[in-house]
Amino acid sequence: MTEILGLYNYWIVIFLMMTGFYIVIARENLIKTIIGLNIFQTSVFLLYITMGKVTHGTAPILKASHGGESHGVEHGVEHGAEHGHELHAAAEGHVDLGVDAVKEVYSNPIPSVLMLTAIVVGIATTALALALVVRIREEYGTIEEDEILEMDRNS
Amino acid sequence: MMDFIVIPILALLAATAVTVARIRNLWAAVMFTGIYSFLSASWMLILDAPDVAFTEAAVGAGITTILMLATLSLTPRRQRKSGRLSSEDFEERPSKSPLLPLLIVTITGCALVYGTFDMPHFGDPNAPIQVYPNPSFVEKSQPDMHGLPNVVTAVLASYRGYDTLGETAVIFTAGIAVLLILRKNTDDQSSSESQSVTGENA
Amino acid sequence: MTPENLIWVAMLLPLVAIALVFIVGEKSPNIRESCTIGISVALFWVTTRLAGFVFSGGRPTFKLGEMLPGFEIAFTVEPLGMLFALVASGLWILTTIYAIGYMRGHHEKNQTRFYACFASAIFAALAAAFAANLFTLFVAYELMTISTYPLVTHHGDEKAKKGGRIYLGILLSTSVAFFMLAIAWTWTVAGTLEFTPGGILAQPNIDGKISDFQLSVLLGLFAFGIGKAAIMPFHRWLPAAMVAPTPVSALLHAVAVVKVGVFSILKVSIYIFGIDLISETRLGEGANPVMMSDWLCYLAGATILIASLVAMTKDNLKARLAYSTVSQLAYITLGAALATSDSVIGGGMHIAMHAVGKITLFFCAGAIYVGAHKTNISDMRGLGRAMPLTMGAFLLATLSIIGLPPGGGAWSKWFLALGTVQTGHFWLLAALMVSSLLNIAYLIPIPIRAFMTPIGETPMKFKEAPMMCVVPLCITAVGSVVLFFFGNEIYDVLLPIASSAR
Amino acid sequence: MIEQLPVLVIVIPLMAAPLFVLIGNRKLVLLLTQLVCWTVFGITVSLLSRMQYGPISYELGGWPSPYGIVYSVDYLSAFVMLFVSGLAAIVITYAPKSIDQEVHHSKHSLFYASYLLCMTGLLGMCITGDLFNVFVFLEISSLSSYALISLGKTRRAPLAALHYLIIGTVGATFFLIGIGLLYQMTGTLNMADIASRLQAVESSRTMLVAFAFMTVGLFIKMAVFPLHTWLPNAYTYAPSVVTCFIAATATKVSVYAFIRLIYVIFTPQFAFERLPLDQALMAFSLVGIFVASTAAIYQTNIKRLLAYSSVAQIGYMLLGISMSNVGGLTAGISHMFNHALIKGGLFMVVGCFALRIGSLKLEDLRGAGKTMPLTSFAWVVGGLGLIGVPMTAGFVSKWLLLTSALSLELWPVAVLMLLSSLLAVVYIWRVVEILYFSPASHLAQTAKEAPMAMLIPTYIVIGSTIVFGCWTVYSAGIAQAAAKSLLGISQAGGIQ
Repeated sequence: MTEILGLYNYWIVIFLMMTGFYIVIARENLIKTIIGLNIFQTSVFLLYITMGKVTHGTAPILKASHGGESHGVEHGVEHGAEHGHELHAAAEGHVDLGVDAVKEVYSNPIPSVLMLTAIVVGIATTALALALVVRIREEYGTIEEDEILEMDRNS
Repeated sequence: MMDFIVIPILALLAATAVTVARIRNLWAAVMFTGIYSFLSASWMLILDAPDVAFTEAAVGAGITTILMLATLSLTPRRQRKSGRLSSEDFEERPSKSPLLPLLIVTITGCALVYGTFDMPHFGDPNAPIQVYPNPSFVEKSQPDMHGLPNVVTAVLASYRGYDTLGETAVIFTAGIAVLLILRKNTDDQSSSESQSVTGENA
Repeated sequence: MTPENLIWVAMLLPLVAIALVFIVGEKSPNIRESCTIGISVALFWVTTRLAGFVFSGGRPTFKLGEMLPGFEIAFTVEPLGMLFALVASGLWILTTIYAIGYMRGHHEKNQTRFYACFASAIFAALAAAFAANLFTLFVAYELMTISTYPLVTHHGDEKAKKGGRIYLGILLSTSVAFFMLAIAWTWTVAGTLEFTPGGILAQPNIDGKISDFQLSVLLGLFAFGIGKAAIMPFHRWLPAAMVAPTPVSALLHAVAVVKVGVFSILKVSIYIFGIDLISETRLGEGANPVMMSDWLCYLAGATILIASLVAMTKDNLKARLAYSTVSQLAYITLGAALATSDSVIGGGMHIAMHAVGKITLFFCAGAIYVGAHKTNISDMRGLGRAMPLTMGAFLLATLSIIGLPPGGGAWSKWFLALGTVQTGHFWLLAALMVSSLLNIAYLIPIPIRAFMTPIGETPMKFKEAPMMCVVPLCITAVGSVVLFFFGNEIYDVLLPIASSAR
Repeated sequence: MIEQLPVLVIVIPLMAAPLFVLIGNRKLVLLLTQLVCWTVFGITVSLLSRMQYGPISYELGGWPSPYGIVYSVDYLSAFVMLFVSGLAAIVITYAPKSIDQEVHHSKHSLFYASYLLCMTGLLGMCITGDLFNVFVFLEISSLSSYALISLGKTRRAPLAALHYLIIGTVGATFFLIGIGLLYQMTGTLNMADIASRLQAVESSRTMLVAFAFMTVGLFIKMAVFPLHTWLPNAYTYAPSVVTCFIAATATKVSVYAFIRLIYVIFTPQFAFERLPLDQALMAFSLVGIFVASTAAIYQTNIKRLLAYSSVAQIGYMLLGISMSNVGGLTAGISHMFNHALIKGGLFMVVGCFALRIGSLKLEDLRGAGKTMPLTSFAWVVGGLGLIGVPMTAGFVSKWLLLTSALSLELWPVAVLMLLSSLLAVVYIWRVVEILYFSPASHLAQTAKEAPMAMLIPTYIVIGSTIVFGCWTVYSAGIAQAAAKSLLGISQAGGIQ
């Protein structure tokens, strides 16, 4: 039972991914296939983001109240950068402050970071694919895959 | 409490995805894709990933939809027959059997579900991803990035800066690629071009 | 020059010939052909020098380098290889002279390609003859296949293409599927591929890395993998190759290519297995275990008889000679499989004896084709009057092939027969006898018929082929008789290969 | 400067590409592309030569390992980068005449920029030690190769590119899912770090699934039978130069990534002992070799013939990898290199035919041996290499594979492997006969010999297959060093 409670999010994401994947491999129409790719990829983003979540966490944006402390740290670092050997000490100094800062539970920022990149990759792929569709439409006058194959067979 | 929002969103997501899979009208499919992206973005927001959520809303629901609509306006709007959205739009195509893709998808899906059984549970604060590396990115980024409050931005610009560079390269590549694909051959080349049928294969 | 240097000089000469042939090209055929002749004479001189060292007990070695870790390209000259190299390089001179007469008399195309491929085949033959290990031998063997393919398909017509396909198909597939596997297997059990007197497989056999039965299988992989030895059922390529111009059939398909095959089999049985291992390994239980190579002996015996019988049915002279070659090659394989000192020496001798005899017969066939445009035996009635020199040479060479004194073949067959007796294979002895009778039956009628004028017809006028064709065939015919008187010397020269095994 | 070499490999071409778009002058851009490619080649040579002092680890931006991205250069990655950049350089040197004919002038500078980006992506996949970074570079190389393929002259080219895009993106997404699962179980993306943290969770089901997804993703990209469907069309309809480059390098880099996956991230114990992947791989590759080789025999287009042969050859590489001993891995790695040379060279020959004859149908190539003797001879030599005749590079890898199969007593594999190379004899020799021993077609009759500017690079590549067939210190030798370091055997160890 705990399994279901703990994992159902993943299962829904898997269902979404597989729906997208199905649209891709069902191969009805070129644009439909691209839409499928899009849904497939978007669902993968969801998979990653789901991983990063921590119960009762908040977005990894440090609260303004810590701004002052962070500011102090900043000085420490700059100071450390000027005198390399002091860097370590400065970092340690920060950890003390950091404990203060992470009293707040943050969700993991890394999946977000990765997915920002992945979203860009996704849109790039989509744009390229759509450009190809436009080209194919110019050449064949249709975007139905079986019609195109038919035309190629006859040519 | 949150579940009251989450569960409807998830249900809607699933419903939208299935609709896209079944619908035959391409305009409608594109619109539903936009909705799907938007719903995803909402869920991402709930999952504490506002940066991704905003990007997904802008890129996925916005730009992608626009691009697709633009493409559609250049290409036939219906997958096959014309007309308004109707029951006909959900017909199965007789020519292709959906069984094989369905089988593949089921197997892949089952494999993934099988894989989830050993995964840390949703939201588990003790998952490897949350406890490693130590100090965490949130903690480490503070001194390293001069206290930039948004850790995601900080990490993007620092530790994973080369991913960001790669991301830029991807966009650039796609830009060049689209230009290459869509640019018309402005002036006709010498006649040698017309007699060449390099790749032709009867 | 030191013998070591002679090795690489000998191998370099054909390569120089290839380069020269290509440089000169079609522009001046005379210079092109004189280059080839000049180099072939030089090569023969170098090999005779080398032979002096080797026959007096030297074993010069030359290492070219490591192709793969543990697999070297290296050359060591021992008497068997030396004999083979001598035969190949000596006959190259005569064949080149003959080829000039034949190719020009026939207005063949693509002569540059022809001479270049010819030289590369000689190169491959030398590399095989001098190979110090199985790996080098394999490389040379494959090189030989590739370089002779354009010669087989020389005419470029549909028939030539079909012949080429069978040729390349059988030779390449057997070598890749069986030979290469056998070599790799040998390497994995013995850890070396060096040709070693006494063999390299005895120790792994004692260590249990390869059982007696597996040894027999390995021998089979070698025997079938070396498709050039034309053991049935992998003999089809040899008749198929007869579409090539006659000089090619003469030198390559009577001497170089086929002899590389049987030479490799001899090498494998002497230096990889060791004749002791072959003769002493018995398979089967009970009072009468059989030799592990017994099946190969009987297969060779069967090949001898069947090929002779097939030869009798062929009316085309070159086809008949081709099947005769298949039969004669099996003698040498038999010598290797019997694995007694006399039989391997007999096999080694037969390489030289059969080479000289058979090349004469092919030369004659070509001369008849050039001079009288006849290819079928049934049309050759009375031809002896027109071409007495050619048919006379044919008769002399026939004696050698049959194994009748004063033909050189008499000695080799004698030693082979001794081998069958020593191992108690009396059935094989009988097969040899029957085969000799068959040889008489399919070869002797040709010259006899040629010298008899058919009743009621006017005798043909004297019209020999061009001198460039006739002179070489007379020389080789005389050579086949001369070899008879040097039987003892050849025996002595080859003795070390058998005694080193003991 | 020397310490910066690993990052320069990526940054130089990545920065050059936008510059090209700005310059726009196609002659200048061509020259610069060649310059950049050869520079990168020089860098990879010096990287490889530094391997004797041990692997290089370069922390980008100075951020330490689990946080930042690390570039790691070892024998294997340096070797793969070397031949990828080397072939990129030689192909672009060969390219101008062919591109002039096949790609419209107005697209040239964009074309070269894409070409560089494709190379960058491939090199990036090799050099990076970060899994997600592999994905990003994979996409860079894929996107640019989709664009390059779509530039083929016929209308089928865009369709082939789109199919490749769809299948390729599915593959990349599978890979991404795998990375995600792996990340979730270990909390890191650094390959070495994952490997060290994997022990704890190795037996989990999630790991199995992660491994399976990454494997399938890579199999799609390397066109393992039966996931190869995108490849024949993509290779056939792409411009000749693009086919040369992609056929020689792209699939090999995916094979490389697969080797890293098994031997660096997961362990061979995990892949081959917990999972029966070795048997599965062997079965897949053998079936693939036979089916694809047989398909190659029946092709009527020379490019498609070679494309199917490429699918078959991937099988030999996987066969070597699946043996998981030094010999097999050496064979697999050196076959990557040897096959890159051979297939690159053969496609360059095909490019020469395309330029002069204009058609690549076998029936139109009849008798080209007369009118284009040098080009045709290059085909023969390259073809012999593909068959694996001694003294050619192809023989070296096949021999290594054979001896290693026998040392593991994999008799059926050895026999089937040898039999399969007979199929290569058939499809190569079919073309040889058509070139030399057939009455000339009217297209071939009037064809001129290819220009020297194309023939010389072709002969350099084809000639190197002979050189590396006779002299293997720098091919099989390095492959062996790479295999040993992957298997954790000290370099001083004896020869297998």
